[in-house]
Amino acid sequence: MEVLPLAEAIATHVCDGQSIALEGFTHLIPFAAGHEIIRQQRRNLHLIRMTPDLIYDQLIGMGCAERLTFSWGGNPGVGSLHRLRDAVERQWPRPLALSEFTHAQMAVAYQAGASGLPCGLLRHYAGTDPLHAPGASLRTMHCPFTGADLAAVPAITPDVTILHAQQIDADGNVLIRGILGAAREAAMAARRVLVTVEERVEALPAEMNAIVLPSWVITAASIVPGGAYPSYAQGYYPRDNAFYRAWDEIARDREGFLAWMQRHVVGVRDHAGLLRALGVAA
Amino acid sequence: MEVLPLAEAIATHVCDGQSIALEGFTHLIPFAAGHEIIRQQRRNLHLIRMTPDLIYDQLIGMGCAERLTFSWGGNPGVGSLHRLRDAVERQWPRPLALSEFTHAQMAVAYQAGASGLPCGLLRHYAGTDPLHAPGASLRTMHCPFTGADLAAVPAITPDVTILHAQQIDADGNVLIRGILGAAREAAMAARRVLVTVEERVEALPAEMNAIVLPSWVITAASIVPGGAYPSYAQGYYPRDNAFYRAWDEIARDREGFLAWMQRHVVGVRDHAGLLRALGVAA
Amino acid sequence: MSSPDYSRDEIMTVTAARQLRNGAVCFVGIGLPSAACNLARMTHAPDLVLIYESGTVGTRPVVLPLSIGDGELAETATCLVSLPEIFAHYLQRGRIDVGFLGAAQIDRFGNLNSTVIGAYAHPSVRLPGAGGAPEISTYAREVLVVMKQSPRSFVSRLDFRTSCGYLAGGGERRASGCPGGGPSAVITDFGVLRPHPESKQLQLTALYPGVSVAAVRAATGWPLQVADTLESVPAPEPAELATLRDLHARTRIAHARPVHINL
Amino acid sequence: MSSPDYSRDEIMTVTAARQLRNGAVCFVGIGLPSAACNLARMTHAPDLVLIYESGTVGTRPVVLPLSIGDGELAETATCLVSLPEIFAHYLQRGRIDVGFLGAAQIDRFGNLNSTVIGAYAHPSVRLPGAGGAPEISTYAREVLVVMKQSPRSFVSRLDFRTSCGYLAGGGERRASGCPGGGPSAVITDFGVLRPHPESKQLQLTALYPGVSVAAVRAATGWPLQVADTLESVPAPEPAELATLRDLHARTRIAHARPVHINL
Repeated sequence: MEVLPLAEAIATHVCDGQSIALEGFTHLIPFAAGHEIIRQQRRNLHLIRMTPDLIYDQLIGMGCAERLTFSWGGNPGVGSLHRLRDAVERQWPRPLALSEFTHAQMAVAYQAGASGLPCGLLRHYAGTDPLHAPGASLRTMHCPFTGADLAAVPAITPDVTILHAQQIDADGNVLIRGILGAAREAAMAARRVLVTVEERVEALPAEMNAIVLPSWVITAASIVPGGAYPSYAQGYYPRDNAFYRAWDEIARDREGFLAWMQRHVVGVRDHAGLLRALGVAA
Repeated sequence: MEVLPLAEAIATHVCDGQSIALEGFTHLIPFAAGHEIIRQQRRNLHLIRMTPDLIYDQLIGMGCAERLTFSWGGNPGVGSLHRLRDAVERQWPRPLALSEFTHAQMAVAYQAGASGLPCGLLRHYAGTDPLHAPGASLRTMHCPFTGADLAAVPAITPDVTILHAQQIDADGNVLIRGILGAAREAAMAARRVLVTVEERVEALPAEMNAIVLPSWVITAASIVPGGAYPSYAQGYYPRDNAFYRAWDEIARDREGFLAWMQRHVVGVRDHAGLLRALGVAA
Repeated sequence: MSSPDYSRDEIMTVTAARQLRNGAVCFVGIGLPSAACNLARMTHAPDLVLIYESGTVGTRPVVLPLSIGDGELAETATCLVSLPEIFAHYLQRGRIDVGFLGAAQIDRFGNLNSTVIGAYAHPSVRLPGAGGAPEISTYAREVLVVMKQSPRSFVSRLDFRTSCGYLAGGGERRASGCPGGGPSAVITDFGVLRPHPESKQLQLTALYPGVSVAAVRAATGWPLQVADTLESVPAPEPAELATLRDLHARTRIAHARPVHINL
Repeated sequence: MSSPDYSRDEIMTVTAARQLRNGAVCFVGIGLPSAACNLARMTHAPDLVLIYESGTVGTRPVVLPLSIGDGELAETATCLVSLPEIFAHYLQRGRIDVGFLGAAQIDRFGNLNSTVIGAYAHPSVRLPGAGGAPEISTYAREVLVVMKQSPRSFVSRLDFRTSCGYLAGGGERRASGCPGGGPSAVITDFGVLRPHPESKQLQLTALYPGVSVAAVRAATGWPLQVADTLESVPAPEPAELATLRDLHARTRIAHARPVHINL
């Protein structure tokens, strides 16, 4: 594990054509890292995330992605992700291939990856189409003991998983507090793990059973206060629900979206620049 | 969830012939509950535990068990479990059928049970005998995506899982702190869950990501201070390593074992009686 | 008749909330289901156990979450578990009494579409997709659906079947091996539909005050059957309305609060 | 030659400890492996990452645990994970550099038995069984074995193969699909055995001071081969011995401390 400026971490470890998972379920979404990927103009990425959320709407709209693996692609509580829809419905700015799962399937796929297994199991459920949706590639298996139908999901093993977390200690261990989603599994499944954190502390204030990623499973870490904004970091700042609502209008048409991205992401130096441009940080 | 005296909880919920798992990996082993099962003379039990430890040595030696599902049957750091050995090697006091796994296999079997799956997966490992040991009943499967060999383990779904934990709150939620083993999976896999706890508190002092079993997954709970002794309860009392060493001599021959059990378990009213008889509690 | 002192949304939410018995373990979808579940918890069902797919178990939010994983849910939960765990140990394991869903389309057998309008490969509208819905509809002992009713949403044929109701009806769901019981009620902005005991076809069983059967039929994309006994849903009680409006008011204020980050 | 100022156990533990490079991630078995790993951490390898199968990751105990899950391990760990997780996410996933094992029997190809002496169905001695050993031997990049050497433990044929070494030798382990590298050294109370690069048969590569090849051969249940270059293991340094003896002394005191419980 090495501590690097975020721009350097992305420059070193994220390459065109990779499969990358920016995880964090609603909570701790690594927006700063995603924006840096946009600034560095990565292309042909296979983006993996249970809930693409605004960050993948932005990556997709900026033309970084060629495939999306996901399980729920909306703006939570608000409506559509317009850039995702534009890519799927009208191939703008480029076609986007989809690998679509349910949350439960994708959780099992990450778990399988984290466990070194080529696939994971779910009980087979008849009568729903996702099993047969193009790209989802589930297979039916049979329990060798009971004969019961099971559904197998192929493991997800991202080239790079990127997480945001609260704290890193002097030894490089990282504390995650609050809603986890499948972040831990996505990290353990990946070939490389990048982490952005709110702050560096001498020692983690971690309870015995706290969620800590040991330094030696992490490839590189960057200190990025506010790095999950407009998502949130439990104990640091809340989710900016007003921004999530506002995004619906910002992203609705291509020109407005591009102008916003130019002004707040591409045209600023780093995440602090975005936070200042939005008036979120002084 | 109802809070019951331990004797009543065992009388109500543990029956002859059931499969029961007293879990807790070295830590939080529910000794008091196991002793109450001995006092109530349950018979033909299918005992399930990764590490049978002293508590199953005692249950086996007292003739409660007809089958043992396990993955490591020694006195940790000391040597043999003499009562387990006597049952396997010389069928005393009665024959004991074995279902033997590795830790990893048994962990996956509990996980499958906790997940409502009939079986779980491991990567297939060639060249070790446990796959073929009588009773272990693993089967080879093939990954439908990669063709790789996989090993399937049948789910473990105990009739009753019994855990010891630190605290229960006014609503019946239970806090486990420290080494977990597969306790949580064993509980979620079971039809009924009994818990003994060190103490009852108004509200759990639980961090957000603490390990808590919600009251509604628990069938009954009993307040039993010292209930894990001679195992331990993190934050309450340490493992009595001297007792674990002493057990080697106590359990070495049948008469000495029976006399000890009569004096300390069968002949006392409850767990407090045992702790006083041993001079551990005043 | 004077216009009622409550909105269609409000009576729909109140009616949905009333379906929940105290003590039930409920897997909550976002949006109207979340409002209904929390209203129930704040009124007649204080011991309702609410689980959101973000892994928040037994959560008791004071304001409604906008997303399925707002910090409020974590702060007020009995415990937090990972997402793999909530789906495996709680839902797939069969520990959920009631699943609460919305969707873009529903058919007469309670099957749901939240994936696409049009063909999957070339959709006219790409919807968010499955999320937790397929497993909720498969494993919950009972499913409640809340949806506004219109010919575009209550359709004779789904464009995509994301989540199963009673499949083609009759005993087909049970025969398919789905362990959960299927949708027991669909609460709309007109009234309540429930499956016929035999055919499992949704039929109108209750109407809101002032709503006509003809109006419901006009809002349904298939020939809607009406139950032998058609009940009238009691109007929202003042206490229910007050609680719901307070909840929404608190929520609006909380969601508008500016976020400040110290760099 | 005067008798050495250290015991056989001590030079075995010190020699085992020396095999561990600083920074390695090590999955530790209980007993002598645990002493060796902690000695290494307290001497030349302060950043050694010790993982016990109880789920304690990066633990730094001040006294040795008697069991694999003493409270001391939890209190000094970087993090605790569940047992399913430690075996799946760490071991099976291939994140372990070194596995450290003991056993009751070993054969010339480093295969291990910790299950039974005699037939499985009618054993003369029922041993504890597999525990974590089969997966450690399968997945760790490298395995170190520590065992006292005698014709009863270093056998020509195992009664049961609990954990794989090189199977029947040569390329068989690799061909079987075992991802880990297999045993790289067997540290005994006589010296060190390592697999021949081609045949993978264990051969004597190093002797402790004052130990003869003949003595090692007499303690081995198969015709033991000796490496072309036979090294001499340096005697334990005073600092190593002092650290090890302090560790054992602290441990004895801690394990004898009476437990008191307040009812």
